Amino acid sequence: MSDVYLAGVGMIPFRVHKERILVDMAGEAAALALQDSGIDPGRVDMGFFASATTAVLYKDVTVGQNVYWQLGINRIPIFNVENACTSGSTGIYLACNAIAAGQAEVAMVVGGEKMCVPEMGLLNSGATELDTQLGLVTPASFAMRAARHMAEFGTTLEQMAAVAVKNRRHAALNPMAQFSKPISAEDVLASPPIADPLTRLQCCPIADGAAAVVLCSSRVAKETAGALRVRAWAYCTGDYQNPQDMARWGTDYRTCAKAYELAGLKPGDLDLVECHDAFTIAEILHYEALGLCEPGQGGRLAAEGQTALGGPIPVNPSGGLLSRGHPPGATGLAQVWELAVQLRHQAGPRQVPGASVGLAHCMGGDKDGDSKSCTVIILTN
Amino acid sequence: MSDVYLAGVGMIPFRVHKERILVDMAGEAAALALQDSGIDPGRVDMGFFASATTAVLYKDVTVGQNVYWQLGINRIPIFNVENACTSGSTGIYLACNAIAAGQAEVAMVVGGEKMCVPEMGLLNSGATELDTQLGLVTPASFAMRAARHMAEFGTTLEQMAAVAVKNRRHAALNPMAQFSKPISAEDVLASPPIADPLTRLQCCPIADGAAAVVLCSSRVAKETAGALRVRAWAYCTGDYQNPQDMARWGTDYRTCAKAYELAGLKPGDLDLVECHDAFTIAEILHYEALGLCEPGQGGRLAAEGQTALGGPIPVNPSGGLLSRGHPPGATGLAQVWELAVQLRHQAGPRQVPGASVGLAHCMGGDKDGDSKSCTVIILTN
Amino acid sequence: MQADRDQQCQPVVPGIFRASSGGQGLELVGGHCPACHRYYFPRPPRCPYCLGQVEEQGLGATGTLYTYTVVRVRPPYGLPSPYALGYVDLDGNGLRVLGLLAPESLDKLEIGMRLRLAVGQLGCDVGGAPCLRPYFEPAPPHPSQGMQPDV
Amino acid sequence: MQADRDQQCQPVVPGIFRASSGGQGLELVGGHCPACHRYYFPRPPRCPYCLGQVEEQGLGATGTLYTYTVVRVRPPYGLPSPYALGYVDLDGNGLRVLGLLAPESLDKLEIGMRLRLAVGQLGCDVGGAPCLRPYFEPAPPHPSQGMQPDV
Ligand SMILES: [Zn+2]
Ligand SMILES: [Zn+2]
Repeated sequence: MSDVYLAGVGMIPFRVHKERILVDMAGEAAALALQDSGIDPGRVDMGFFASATTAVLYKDVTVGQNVYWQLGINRIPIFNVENACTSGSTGIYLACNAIAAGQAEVAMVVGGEKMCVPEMGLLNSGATELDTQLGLVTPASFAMRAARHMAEFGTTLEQMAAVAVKNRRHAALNPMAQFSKPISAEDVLASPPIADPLTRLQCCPIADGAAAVVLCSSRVAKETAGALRVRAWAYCTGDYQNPQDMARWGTDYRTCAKAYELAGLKPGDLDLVECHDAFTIAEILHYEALGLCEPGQGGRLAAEGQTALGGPIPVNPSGGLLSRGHPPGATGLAQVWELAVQLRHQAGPRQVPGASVGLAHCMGGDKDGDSKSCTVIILTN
Repeated sequence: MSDVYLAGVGMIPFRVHKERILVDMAGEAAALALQDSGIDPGRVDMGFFASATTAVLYKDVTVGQNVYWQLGINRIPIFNVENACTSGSTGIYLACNAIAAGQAEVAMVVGGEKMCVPEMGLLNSGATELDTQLGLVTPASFAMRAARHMAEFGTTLEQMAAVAVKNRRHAALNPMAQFSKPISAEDVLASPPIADPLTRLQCCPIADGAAAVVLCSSRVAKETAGALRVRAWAYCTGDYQNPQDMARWGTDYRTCAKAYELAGLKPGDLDLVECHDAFTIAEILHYEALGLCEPGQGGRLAAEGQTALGGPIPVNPSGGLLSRGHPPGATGLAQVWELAVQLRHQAGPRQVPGASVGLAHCMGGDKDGDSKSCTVIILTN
Repeated sequence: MQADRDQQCQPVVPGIFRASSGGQGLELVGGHCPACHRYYFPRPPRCPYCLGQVEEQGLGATGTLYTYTVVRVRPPYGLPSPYALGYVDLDGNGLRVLGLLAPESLDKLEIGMRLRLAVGQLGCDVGGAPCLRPYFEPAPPHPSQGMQPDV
Repeated sequence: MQADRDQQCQPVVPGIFRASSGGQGLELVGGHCPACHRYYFPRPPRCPYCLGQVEEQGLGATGTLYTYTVVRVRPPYGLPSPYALGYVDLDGNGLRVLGLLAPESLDKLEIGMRLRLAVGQLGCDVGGAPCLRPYFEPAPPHPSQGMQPDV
């Protein structure tokens, strides 16, 4: 097994990109990642393309080949992967596997969505699923987790709001964030209700956008300035046991534990985390699964500012999905983009001082009260 | 690198399965493959699910997790892959990579489609592609290859018809084939025109269906009766050079050459081939790329019966896509199903005597006059 | 009249509830694996634990609310706006299932409350035709249960 | 009248052909990379060989038919039934491009024949509105070409 390195990252700001097509956005992000890595496109010997909505919205297939050929990358194996909100990070998992095995020296992952279109409704767990047909939309899943967490642990609306306030405060320091105007807890709780107790400012918006990473072997990394070590890549699907404990998310705990084990690290070793704050309650649940606090104490952790920049374990210094917007194919890659910038100490006013260990965490898909996928990636400089 | 073995195969007959849903068909194929392998589902440590049309037709995502959980397979990494007509064989490629690397001891690939629905039009290269909007449908691509092949090499309508006649004759010996009534060259040429010079009986029909394979390491194979060695798995994307030579398909030649090189075998070593006869002319082109004859001689090869059962190199003893129907996610797996049955000498009246080396060949996607993917898998007993 | 209209509607998904004539004996319908003694809702094509056949199994009509939400964005499938969803712990089989909650109960919802199954025309199917959906409505406390919500 | 109607139609994809007023100077429009001296149709967002900017580039209006088919199944996008498609070797830039062939030329098609670009209302766009598509129609032999088709 070779060690795996992150050689370059690229992304375009996530926004409503009304005039751009997906292949062009993804091509730009990929070109930026290659440029950042200093690696010639001709050396890429495996490519992954991640998108969750492209086939559904555009009836388009094998989009990855179109994206890579924009960069002159042809002939090599290219894989189109879909894994709901973890589509991008699942691509990273496969690329890391290929490099660890020596099946690729340089592998790329590109992901993106063009989803800000009228046909796009709320995300759900698949149109033919019974849950979907009974009216389950993704915000409702998390709202029900929130209600249970409040009932079991006394988590408060103000604690949840604190997550949104913190992430927006971080976003004000991040030119790549889509939403960067500071907000108060009052703003959060007074924003339009989505699914009780979640209000609009507690739910990440969708976005158009693309991001890309270049991964490489230790041999190639030696020639590459600023390459970071990928210390762990973990991916677990759900266990779907019935009943699910919706206040203690087994799949989340299991994946985090696996990543720590693979990296030989523990929660206290982390300098920063980018986690899947698709909803405020999600970030609170992830604190607990990541072992940043005891089960049930996630709300308190946020409210006390411990996960804010300047606190002991900054979470989502980028502003997170709540500020960036969430194009599922690109989200997992954008999280790694932020880790790279932080671990290279190029994050400017939002820099976590001396950051040397970062973790990116992503979850996606809803099934039987569980998640269909959870990924955790740990980087060190 | 561990050697890779095929431990089990399963498929349901490809048909119009009006009353069945995809997850159920795929689950049955997967259960059959597990049963065939004798391996407990709990030992599967990586799963791939392949489908080309499910997201487009049903707006369904992360379908693989639903399929695998039917078999009690949970927690493990599951990947949803799409690669047009090579979706299934691309899953095999990734599964072989994982086993070769020791990242999985047992990996499964399940693929399927439920596409016999009114919304399904002709396959094309993606709705947003310019080619598609200029009216390019998949049969037209192959019809234009046929016209050029006829002009350059003198290939005849009768030679193309011979492919359809042969494959239907094989299908008559295969209870899994969808169409098994013998046809004559006259029938083929008198069937309704699709895209000149291709008639309906020269074009594979779509189908609902599912198939699955279980792959494993040499360690697990030792406990598994009837495991076959996977000697090569090759996957190339197109080169998209302009101009493309449409009578000598560079991407096809390149992938076949790579598979022979990986296996250390040459065309003369093959006992049988299952190839992507989506259209009669395609099988002729593949003969040439596979080196079964000189470039331009594929029509003659078919007409002389050299690729028929009883000939020196039987191609598509199953009856091929022309007789089986073509659900893209399952097709590459169904080809491997036939190789397994043949290499275990369980093919009954269509058995290739003493078969010990088999090759499965698949192509998919259309871009700039080239293919977006070509896969070749070589098995030995 | 409600009943008349209901009879013309089809269930949103076939086979997930049943009732004898007159609405008596209404219950959710799922599956039971006789080999593994496990219950399922909905009934899966095969048992995930033994790959065997799963029998059709009535799952009763009563349970306790584990968690819930009131969805206030534009509802899918023509559901009322707002509408409520919850996970319900069914009596007698240990299953925690997703269900719609009665539209008229939105301001009475409380974790731990007792619920009883109902079926009515609620929203439309994928094609836009009105259809029947199962939902849970408030019910009197379980005889064997104290006054404390199960939290 | 045809011209009037055409003016109300939009091209199926913007920017793939152009004409000066009155249809003079009609040509395909693609791209050219000044660094790599390569031509493209359609114009890609960036050059695959150097990742640089690709300039808009007229690609002329004439070429030779490399191969073709007449499609006789139900056509997509409201195209005529049957309709013909071919790959055309463009003069002057070496590109082989996919194009529709003139509906009235179906029985005159021959590999190696000379073609000239035309534009007209042919089929509809994704939304079902009639739109303009470029197509190739038979043209007199190339002055520099003998009588043999290039096969
Ligand atoms: Zn069982
Ligand atoms: Zn260039």
